[in-house]
Amino acid sequence: MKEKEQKKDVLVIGAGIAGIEASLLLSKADRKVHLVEKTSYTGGATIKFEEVFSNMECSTCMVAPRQQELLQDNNINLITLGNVEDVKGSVGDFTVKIHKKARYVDMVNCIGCNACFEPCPVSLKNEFEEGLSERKAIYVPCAGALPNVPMIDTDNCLRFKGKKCTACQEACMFEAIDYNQKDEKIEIKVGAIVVASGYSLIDTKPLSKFSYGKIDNVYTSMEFERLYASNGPTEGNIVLRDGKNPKSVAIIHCVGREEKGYCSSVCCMYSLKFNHYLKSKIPDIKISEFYTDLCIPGKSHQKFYEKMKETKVDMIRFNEIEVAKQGKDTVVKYSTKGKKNTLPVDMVILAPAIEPKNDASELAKTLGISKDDYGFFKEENPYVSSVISSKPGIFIVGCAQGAKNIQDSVSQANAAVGKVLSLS
Amino acid sequence: MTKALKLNKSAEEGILEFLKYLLESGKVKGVFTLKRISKNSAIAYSLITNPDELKDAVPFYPLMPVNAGKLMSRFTLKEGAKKPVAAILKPCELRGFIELIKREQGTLDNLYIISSICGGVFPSRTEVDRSAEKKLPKYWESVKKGEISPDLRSVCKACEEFIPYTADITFDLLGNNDIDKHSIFYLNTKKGEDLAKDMKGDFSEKEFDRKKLEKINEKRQAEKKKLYDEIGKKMNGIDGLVEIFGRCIGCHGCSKVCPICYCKLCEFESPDSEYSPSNYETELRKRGGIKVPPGTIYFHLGRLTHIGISCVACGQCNDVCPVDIPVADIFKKVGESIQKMFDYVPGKDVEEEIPLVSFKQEEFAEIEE
Amino acid sequence: MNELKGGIIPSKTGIRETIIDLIEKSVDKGIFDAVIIPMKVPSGDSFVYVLVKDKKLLKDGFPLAPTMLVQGAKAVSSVTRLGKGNMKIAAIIRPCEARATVELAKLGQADLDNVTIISIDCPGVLPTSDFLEDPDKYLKKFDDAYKNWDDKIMRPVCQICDKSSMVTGDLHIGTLGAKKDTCFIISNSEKGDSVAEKLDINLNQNLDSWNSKVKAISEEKKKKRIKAHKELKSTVSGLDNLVETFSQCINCHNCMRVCPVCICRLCYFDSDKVKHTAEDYLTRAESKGSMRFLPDTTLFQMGRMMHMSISCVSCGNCEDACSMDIPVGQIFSMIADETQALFDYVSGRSLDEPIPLVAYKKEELHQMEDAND
Amino acid sequence: MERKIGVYICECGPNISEKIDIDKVIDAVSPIEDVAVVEKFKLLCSADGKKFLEEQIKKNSLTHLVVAACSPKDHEKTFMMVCENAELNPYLFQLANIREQCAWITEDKEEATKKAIRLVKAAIGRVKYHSSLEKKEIDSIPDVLVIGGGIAGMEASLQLASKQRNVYLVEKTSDLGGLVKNYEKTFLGMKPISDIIDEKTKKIDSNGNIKVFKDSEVEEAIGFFGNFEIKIKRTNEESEPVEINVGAIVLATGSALFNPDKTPEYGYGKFENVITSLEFEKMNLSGKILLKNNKTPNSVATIHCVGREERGYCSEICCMYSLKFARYLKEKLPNVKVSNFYSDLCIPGKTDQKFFNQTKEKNVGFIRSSNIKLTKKGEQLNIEYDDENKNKQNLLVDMIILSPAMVPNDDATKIAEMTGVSQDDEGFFAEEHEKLNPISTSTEGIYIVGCAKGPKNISDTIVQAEAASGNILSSLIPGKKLEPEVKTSQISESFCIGCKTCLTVCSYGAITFDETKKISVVNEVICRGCGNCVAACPSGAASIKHFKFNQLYQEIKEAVK
Repeated sequence: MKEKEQKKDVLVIGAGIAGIEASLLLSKADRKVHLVEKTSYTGGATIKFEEVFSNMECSTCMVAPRQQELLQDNNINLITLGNVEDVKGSVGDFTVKIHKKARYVDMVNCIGCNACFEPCPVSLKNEFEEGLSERKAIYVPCAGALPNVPMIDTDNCLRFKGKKCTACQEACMFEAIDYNQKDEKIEIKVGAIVVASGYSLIDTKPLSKFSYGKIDNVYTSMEFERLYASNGPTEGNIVLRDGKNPKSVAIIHCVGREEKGYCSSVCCMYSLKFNHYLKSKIPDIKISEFYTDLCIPGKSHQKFYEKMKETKVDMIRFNEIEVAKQGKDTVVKYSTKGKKNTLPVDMVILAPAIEPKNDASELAKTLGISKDDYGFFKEENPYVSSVISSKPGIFIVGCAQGAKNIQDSVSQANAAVGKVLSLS
Repeated sequence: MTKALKLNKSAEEGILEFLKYLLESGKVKGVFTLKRISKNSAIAYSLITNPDELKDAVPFYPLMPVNAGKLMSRFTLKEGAKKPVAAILKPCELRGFIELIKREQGTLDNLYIISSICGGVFPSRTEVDRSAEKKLPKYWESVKKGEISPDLRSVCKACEEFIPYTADITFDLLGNNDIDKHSIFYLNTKKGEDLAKDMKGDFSEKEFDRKKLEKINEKRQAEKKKLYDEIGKKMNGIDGLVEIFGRCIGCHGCSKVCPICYCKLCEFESPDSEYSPSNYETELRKRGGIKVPPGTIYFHLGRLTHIGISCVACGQCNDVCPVDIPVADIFKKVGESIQKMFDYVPGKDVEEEIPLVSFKQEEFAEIEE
Repeated sequence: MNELKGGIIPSKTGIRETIIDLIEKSVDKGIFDAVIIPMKVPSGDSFVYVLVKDKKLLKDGFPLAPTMLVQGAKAVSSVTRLGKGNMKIAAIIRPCEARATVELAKLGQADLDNVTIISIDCPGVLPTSDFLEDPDKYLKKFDDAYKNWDDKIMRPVCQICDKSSMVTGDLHIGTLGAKKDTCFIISNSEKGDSVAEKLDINLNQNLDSWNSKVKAISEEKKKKRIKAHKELKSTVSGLDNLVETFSQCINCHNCMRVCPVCICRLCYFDSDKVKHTAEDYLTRAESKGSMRFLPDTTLFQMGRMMHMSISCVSCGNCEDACSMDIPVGQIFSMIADETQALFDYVSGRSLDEPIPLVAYKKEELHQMEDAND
Repeated sequence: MERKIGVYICECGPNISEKIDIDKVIDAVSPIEDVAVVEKFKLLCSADGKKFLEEQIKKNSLTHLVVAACSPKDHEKTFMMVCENAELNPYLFQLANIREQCAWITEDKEEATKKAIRLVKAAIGRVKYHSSLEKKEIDSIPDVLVIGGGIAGMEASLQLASKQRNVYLVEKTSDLGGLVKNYEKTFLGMKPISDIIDEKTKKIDSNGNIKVFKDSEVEEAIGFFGNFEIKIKRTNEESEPVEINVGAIVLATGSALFNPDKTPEYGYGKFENVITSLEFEKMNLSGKILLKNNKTPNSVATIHCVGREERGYCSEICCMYSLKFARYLKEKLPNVKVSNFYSDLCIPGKTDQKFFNQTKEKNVGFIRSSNIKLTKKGEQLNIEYDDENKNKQNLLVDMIILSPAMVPNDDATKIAEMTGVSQDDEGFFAEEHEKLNPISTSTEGIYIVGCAKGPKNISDTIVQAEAASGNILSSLIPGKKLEPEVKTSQISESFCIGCKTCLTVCSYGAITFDETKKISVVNEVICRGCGNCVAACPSGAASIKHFKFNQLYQEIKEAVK
């Protein structure tokens, strides 16, 4: 790359905690950052949690200041509703085509007063809240989402289905809603790419033995996080579908572990955290945690486990497990060392395995980087660096490279920045 | 000839009625005066804004718990008074305040100074053993006759500055025989006149009774001579100083209560006057021994040089000394000798510059010759 | 009292002479280069601490002075605050002065590396005002009281002092329970041991008589102390009683200046933070109709209590220095007992016991965490 | 000087204008002394809002600015920028938060207006006492000191060294590689460790910008981010220490193993053939796995979680390297019988479980057990343990390998005190924030990587070394000046009595004690203006810029009038 001048700009894909930290650190080194985020908000999965383990710090209080810094940093060009469509070139000179879907709300004029939600006639399940609450066709995923600007969901908005509805535009005092906004094709030249596209949880419906979707009171861990969230569907009180508080709960670890073939390393810790959630809202609730091997490495994690044990939760090691209906109540059928028993509970929380994002393979093809046999992006050699992908100049951080907790993702984000800055 | 207001009320009732009128008429928003402030009737200066609170006020009570000049400086230090306030100050308190104003420690804006021809005060300790009440009748008798009551502070007995110079209103007290029949306010300044003009009472032109005040002054001078002789004997040379200040425990109470000592951090309490180990070692090598903590007499001599020129001899330092050193008598004698050199009366006139800090052209010539 | 080692030395002429020649012997042997010891002032009507090197001057040393005008800890602090120097110094002071010196060392105001603290069984101290009335008469009265250990003429706080023989320095001269013409010398540290060794004093002799006498006296005084504090508390506690007690205070801050553990060069209550504009004072006065000027004299006393009661050694100097005879010493020593009991801390008990309010212990944070869980 | 204060009230769209009667606020505030102009505006934080403010400041030649709008967290920086562009010192400005603290907390418009008036008056009262503060700039030294020559230290040095940035690598022992050089292979992929280490050492030796100090340790490290003065001394001889200046320090001092003689039930040191994992690695590296009597063992047991009870944490890598030991043994002694005693298998991450399944297929026994006791039986060792159903079992083996917990190095406390880095309850170095700043410390400019901050495997250690280089490369840029905090604290020399209370409460090590003058001195470059020392100082000798007593007092007085 000697004769052509190295490009200084950097593309970061995914505005989760890893993407945010990488962008802020790159901006600190006076690098121009293009941060492409598929959804309409920043913060990724982290802002879905109410508290994060080991010191139970409130997650939004931890992430919101970083999101604010991100929005006010003029080195960082945040492209929400953006999708990387094509990447050409090599390290030092990539040409990236981005398809930016129209938000139909002007980011500068809108001040997030939410006046446009109420008049919208359309109402449907809110994906951010795992379907536990409703949202309108023009919506902000949750209270306090940043950037605090709504988007119009064109698949469900009546206007984009041919009707003459202008309810939201009339309600807006700032003429921020503009129906004839168009999708944009953006082309940028960057020197390096940091992929922080995150993860999804395995779909537990096909794992029939857990009867997710069949029995009402079986929840995934993400659903439970939203139940406990103060800005969530139930404003933090833990209620079943019938509105009553559960008196006994079973938390099942390693859901989908044999199907996936690896331990997702964070579920033990966040399942223990659920103890704190449940006990703080329903003090005399009876909790039983079903686990195979407790995976709580690291200096502060076992202390967290000891503290949780004091709240008298019974830890049950299982070999096989099944959730079924017995008459009216839900039961957990499990066997430990050959002995079978059943435990009737009001509520079951599943800790599903972490797997690559559903569009990961497509992104891998676009970027031209290889995937490992689980579908995560493949690090070239863990003993050289686990952030270097198969293609020079492209770095993989956070759960896109493999299941890990927040601090390891942030370390990888910083490491990727180290690599980018020592490129030129 | 100065305008005067006469009320046919006794001195105590007259002054209270006058203050009540000032508050109720809104001429002043607050009044500074002595007041009984607690069940065991401790006397302290108070800022009174509600006329009914005047019932416990005792403006001319012969006690000075704190030098009110220092209080007025604290009151007006950060920012001058925005609303009018009247203050009852004894002549030495007023002079202390004027000296502080010369050092940028306060201002006279919106202040109305009411002073009196002062009969002197008891030592603060008299209030401690409740003997003040018992001594009051004898005190007022001697005030009426213009004599010196034996219970007064040593410096009050020897005080020649009992007539205030720059007060807006002077209350005729010492030497006025019928203070229990009527009270006389001399309205010295325009401000004083404005205060009193719509007050119910007969106005007239009156003159200070020079002759009578002259006689009182002679008695005070005789008393002063006695005081100076007595203290002069003790204070001969360095041994005398060691003799007098030997007992001093370095509590610096005298500087704390002195109206003229205004430094935020006294030089003798600052790091520069601390002895490092090497200082001690040299002292021991030279003189074999040293008092610890050191520098007791150095403190008193230093204070004398700093405030001697402005000492108004109010006597507070005598009362506060836990080991009963006659600090006030010493400072009055030494202070007066310095002031005589520049024929300067501290606090007499707010425009007059403090000799040691101002430089006059012709003084340079004197040194040359 | 933990098991202390000690020896018995001859004391024919009287305790003061015994101490003086013990010191002279040490200076000859080069154990000490200088001594901090009380001495009579030329006018004869008071005693002050002096730092003495010259042997001739040492003769006029006067350990166990009848009055405590300057707290011994203040003397030691003024000599060693800016560094330990290279002189070996002995300090002949009372137990409460020794304790205050230890507190000052912990507050960074004294460096005891080169200082050997020698305390003495203390019969108490005469109130300054009484002594000054007739110094010679009261000196005699003090010596009689010392012989039969009665404390009726001593300061109020000394009459209820249960720590009058507490050993916290390096050496301690014990006269209680000593046979005729002898007294005890007790060592409380390596420094003390090495001094005794150099003076070839055998330190493992029987101290039972001293221990039992001291125990008896301090138990009796403890009972008196609890009773006295209960009575005082009833007269002083409650805000109006407190305001009443301090209504005569003229804000001269003598009590703060003479207190050994009040070390700030500029007190908060003298700083800019308490000086307000005329407008503010007037508005505050208007809210009540009349306001004492200067306001907040009681607030100063409570502020001082809050800052120093954890280190107060109940020496009573503040009471003697109060020009308005307010029983500050008794009030502060009562409050100090309760504050120190909270942390089961005794001020000046040992050099390596951190002052509770200044030291931060990690587990204290957990206690708070669990408190609000 | 004559004060001219401009007060601007933002309507913030509907947020403020609907909930607060702004005109009432304007009338209440206009008559206040020194207030030159009071205006309202639709949206002050918008582009034309900022232009409007700039013009207003210039037109009315304002000396102070008060804006009543949203929370300082949102737009304090924006309005300070506006002041700077209008040549008004940004610290002569105060933001009254009438949105989050008045408009959004009540429906009652009258109450909200009353409180808004109080807050704006308080802001005006405060701004009068503001003094202008200047931003300071100090030039920084780009070089970096790395303490510890293990994998972490080597990786960080290679990442950081460049033409404009020297790296000084200090290693206590006489060669690089740390604990890892005793291992034959890595557990992921069973790759030979020596290739990795030789490759890194070769690169370091050939890199002109890395200066290595072997058999040396750091004696002194004083200073602040951008300018540390370091003294490096040879460990065994009394030679003159080398003095260097660096801008940042990376602590990669690694860790040690828990000493099993603290857990006598494993009979370490008492019975022969009971060895620790490190001893086994060395034996394996030497090629001959032999018992004390030089015979090859035909049954070996590995005991996991040795010392986990005592230390209170799982050391993360022992399960994985115990699997590696099983493979070493199966490779070198084909018919050896290997069994592992474990409590919980900790094999997180996408590659570990596969490695476990493949090892298991080489018929390696895995026994979940608890309260293990070892006794000697003739030449062999008997392992007595409770199995999963809590009944007693026994197993006779020739050799036992203990996998002890990882503990901090014994010189960790010395280094912590020297650099002012704090240690957590376990004795490892404590990071600034467990989640968001995992490798920086509360002392700016000092980073901690690898096992020095807690048990970690090799690839995570490498990531942390790169993360440290990411932080340093982005903040310590050659030639770029550093801007320390402006609102720092100061301690008055004449009032300080040297009681050192502020030293104990300063969490950034920004206060040093001047032994000669016996006073505390604030290093205004390290100080981050948290105010702990000001609150703790009994006599008020300490004060903090922009939060002076008078400023706060006036603000509170106006607010509660």
